[in-house]
Amino acid sequence: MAMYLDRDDDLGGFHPEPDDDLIICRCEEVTKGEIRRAVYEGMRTMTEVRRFLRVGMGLCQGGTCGKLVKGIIAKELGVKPAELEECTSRSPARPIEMRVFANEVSDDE
Amino acid sequence: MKRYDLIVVGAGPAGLSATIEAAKYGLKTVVFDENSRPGGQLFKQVHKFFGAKEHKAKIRGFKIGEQLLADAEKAGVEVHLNATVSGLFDCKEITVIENEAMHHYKADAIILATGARENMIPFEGWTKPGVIGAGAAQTMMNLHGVQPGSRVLMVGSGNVGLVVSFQLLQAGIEVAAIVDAAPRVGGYGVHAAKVARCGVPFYLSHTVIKAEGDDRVTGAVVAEVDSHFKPIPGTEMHLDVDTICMAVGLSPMSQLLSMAGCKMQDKGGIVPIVNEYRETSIKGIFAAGDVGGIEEASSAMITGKITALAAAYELGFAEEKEFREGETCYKASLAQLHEGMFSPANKGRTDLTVTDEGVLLSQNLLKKGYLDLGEIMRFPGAADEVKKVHGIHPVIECTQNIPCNPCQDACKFGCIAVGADITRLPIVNPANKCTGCGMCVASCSGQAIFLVNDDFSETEASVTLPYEFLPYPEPGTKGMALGRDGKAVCEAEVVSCRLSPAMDHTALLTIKVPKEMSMTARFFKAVGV
Amino acid sequence: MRIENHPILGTFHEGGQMVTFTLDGKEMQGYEGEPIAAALRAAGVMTHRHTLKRDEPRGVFCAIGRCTDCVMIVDGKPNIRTCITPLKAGMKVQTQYGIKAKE
Amino acid sequence: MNKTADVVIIGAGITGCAAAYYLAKKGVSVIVLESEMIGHGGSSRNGGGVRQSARDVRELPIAMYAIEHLWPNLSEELGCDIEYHKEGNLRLGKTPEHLEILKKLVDKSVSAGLDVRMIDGDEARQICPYMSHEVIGASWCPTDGHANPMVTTLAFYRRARAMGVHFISGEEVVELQKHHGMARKVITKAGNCYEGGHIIVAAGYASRAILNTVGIDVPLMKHNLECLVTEVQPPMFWQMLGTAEADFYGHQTNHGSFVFGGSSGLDAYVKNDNDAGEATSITAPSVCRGIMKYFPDLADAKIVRHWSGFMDDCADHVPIIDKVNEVPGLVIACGFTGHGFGIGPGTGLLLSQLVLDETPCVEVPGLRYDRFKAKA
Repeated sequence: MAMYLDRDDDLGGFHPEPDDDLIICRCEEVTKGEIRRAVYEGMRTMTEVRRFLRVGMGLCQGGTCGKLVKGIIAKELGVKPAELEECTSRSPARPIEMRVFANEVSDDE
Repeated sequence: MKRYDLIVVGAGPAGLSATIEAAKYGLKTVVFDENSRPGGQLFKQVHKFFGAKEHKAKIRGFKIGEQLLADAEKAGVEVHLNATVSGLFDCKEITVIENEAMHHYKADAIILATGARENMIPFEGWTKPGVIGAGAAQTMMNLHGVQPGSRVLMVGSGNVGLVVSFQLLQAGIEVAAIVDAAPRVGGYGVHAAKVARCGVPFYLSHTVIKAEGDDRVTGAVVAEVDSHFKPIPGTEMHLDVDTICMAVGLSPMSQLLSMAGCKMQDKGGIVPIVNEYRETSIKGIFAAGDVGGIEEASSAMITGKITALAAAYELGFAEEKEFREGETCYKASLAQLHEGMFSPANKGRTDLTVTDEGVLLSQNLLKKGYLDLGEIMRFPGAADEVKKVHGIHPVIECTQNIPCNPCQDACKFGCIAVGADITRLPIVNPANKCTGCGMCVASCSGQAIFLVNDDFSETEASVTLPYEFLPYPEPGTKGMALGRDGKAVCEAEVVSCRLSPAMDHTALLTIKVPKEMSMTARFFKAVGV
Repeated sequence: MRIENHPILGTFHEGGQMVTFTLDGKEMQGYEGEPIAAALRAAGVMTHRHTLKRDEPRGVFCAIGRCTDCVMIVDGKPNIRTCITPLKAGMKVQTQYGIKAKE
Repeated sequence: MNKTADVVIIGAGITGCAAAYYLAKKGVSVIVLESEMIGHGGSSRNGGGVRQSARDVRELPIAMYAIEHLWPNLSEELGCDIEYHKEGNLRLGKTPEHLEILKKLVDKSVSAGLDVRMIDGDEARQICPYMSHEVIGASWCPTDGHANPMVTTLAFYRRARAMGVHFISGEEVVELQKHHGMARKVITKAGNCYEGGHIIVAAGYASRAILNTVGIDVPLMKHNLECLVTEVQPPMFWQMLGTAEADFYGHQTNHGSFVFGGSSGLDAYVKNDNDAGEATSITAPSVCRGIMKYFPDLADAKIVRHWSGFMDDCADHVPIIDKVNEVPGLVIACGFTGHGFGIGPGTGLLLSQLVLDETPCVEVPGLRYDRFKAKA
């Protein structure tokens, strides 16, 4: 079961910050401002922000930005990054061509 | 489905050590690595490693890689390269992408040794070509022989930032500065000192705030930060660089473990919860090396062995006696590396003010990357009694408790002592006569030992320093001696430049300087170079 | 720039084969088997692609096949990680705009 | 914190979030309780189809209503681009047997008033030129389409939350309690008690255990399904795709990636002892082989991720959407059997109407909770 989150928690209003235009997710080109705004609009978990904005869903699968996104969300929510749940890690660990994926070889003994 | 006793994922220091250990007990083992050559990050490490002999101290990283490979080959380990493990599934099954096909394998035990990935910090322009990871710089210059840039700003003063800065200099690249948002140098003082004396300025409590340029980096803006790491307006400073290199920490590459369902925790990086043998919450799945928590390669090699030993015991290949003996030995070896100021227990501590010996730590070293003369004299390797020795003698500028002792082994004449506790500061024994062989200078992984001869001539002293740059200066070359801060302090002339196979590419450059400069001159720059 | 002689590592590519490839139609040279990205960097090429949304330039970032920033179109296929793809003679490398070559 | 509302909804998937939105729009106070996070289950794991063709006629009216009245304006209404495309659905066949299956499906849909027809391979390729020549025919429904399921669910949530719906996640419901004969209290694992004049159970497979606590059982099974997504591809086509054998389905997203779902044939037997489901090592490769037969051009597209989820497979493979007469105040919406997303907005609206005793937008007598009878 996931961590208890009352979505009515008042974070105050969304205030723009000077570095909101900074790219955080390099693959999907999602900015810090977009991530911050999503949190104010109710996205309170890494996974929800990910699904709403596509951060960490690009070719590198959040390898570069995962920690940064977590830090931004945690800061907006006023919690420690370690308190946030991680996104699920999914196969394949690297992008793989469909024809290769489809080409299952049996290495039977 | 093809099944092994043990599958190891990652052929870096941890993975290879694990396979070699497993082979000892007769486990049918295979190791997969996505790279075209094994060794993980070892082949990018051109510096000599720290530790004691059993940790392969004073051997350069890439040579350790070669040794491990030879050992693995001798042990008959099956190594698959260009083989990407794409998934870790139920029942200890992995999928491997190899030769344009997907293979399924199972094993009774799986050791994940997938290493780490680099952390990044975002700033304006950080996506521009020319902003790279420190690992990228290493890869380009040390594996592919290509300079990543011509003038570099290094962001981060941890060991990676320091070591890579030095490697950049060795590759003929200028390092414009090292900045770190922290108020103290994060890495070993000796690594910092060898970069600082080449003239690289350190800006602590500074961070990069902008990469300038349109389609590539043409400059960087750095600024001082306050105690909350926020840039202080008005402190901005422009640096002419074409490359910004990020060395701001590493995070375990633990995705496969999460995928498998191992219980994980966030300790600044996502790591599996493991027991004393690095076994995860899923029996038979182990985490060796950085994937279980970031450490040095030396520790990774030991954790690799521990996991393989534990797997061998669990699967009935190792007898209890063998297991207990091996365990005791490896744990002791790991414990040695876990001692000292930079130990995992001391990580992040800023309250240490004195060494284990009670010597006040150098604040300059932490703030600027080098010690001032007054501070040096406090330490046992350079104290007054050392200075009073007539003729040639070592001066050891090793001022922090780090686990390392090759200097003690290097001196056959008993001039240098560290003792059984390898984190102790080396002591120079003035009673034993130094012959000036210089083996201590060449063997010090931190390049912190110098030979000083105040009696070189009537008016001159000689200073012998470790030198790992090309070209080697010819005897008679005139130039400037640089101080610990990298600034020219006096004129100097090369007396000799010695190199032997035993020194393993660390040349001993002897320069002569005015007598009073013997404790100040620490580097040499030929005039016109 | 290539490192001709390294104090620790000596020389690189000894006996290596120089081959010709093209970048956006322009002939270039590199060592066979080195990553495409290394050959490009040695030739001073920094921009590998322009991004889909903001049309911003990107180049090598991690150099070990993880970040996927250095992807280009290689022999007609987009999103090829040039930092880990070995160079072959005659390769057709193109700067990637979004996911396509410039028309 | 106020733990009482006009309506308590259990489950913050597409159904629960949409119902919350339509109720809030009518000024009703709503609490939504979710054991995991918003859209955790099938709502964010499905293939995104917004489809009428090949739907069982018992639930078809909801799909037709939603596609006519709700989906087209949803982005605007929710203030968020949910990436809705209404550019048709091709259900593909490669063999005469496939065409037989498709024909039967078409006939049924047509009799229920849907504009869907059989076309030959060439016409199918005119609509979608990337299709291989192995395709000899297809069913074609021009008003079908697709949307982004993750964003749609979150967009309903976001809008409902802004309108005052109280969402609490990480709050697992373990029991319903009656009060004076009416469904009233909702007890959670953490020991909290919420109260509502109406309780909507829209918790996927978990609905079964929850309903059991007030003596209602529904014939649901957990059944694993998998999807995969590719890297961005150049824009190719906007139709929703399926096959006669239902071995894969999918579409290209606004983002450019392709999302495909599919089956290995062994899905029903995947271990189901965890809530999210684990992707298997064999399903995605099998789906890739299927896709490549139909769309050879995608062979070089790289797979970026594959994932799985559990559907709440109902005994007759259509959902239960009904007021429970024997437990006044209780409303059930579960058993969507893997095709609840496309009708999600319609289901949400219908639930709001059932709760408020309004005239429902569609009549769906075939989805009653008490329809399951043993063989005569």
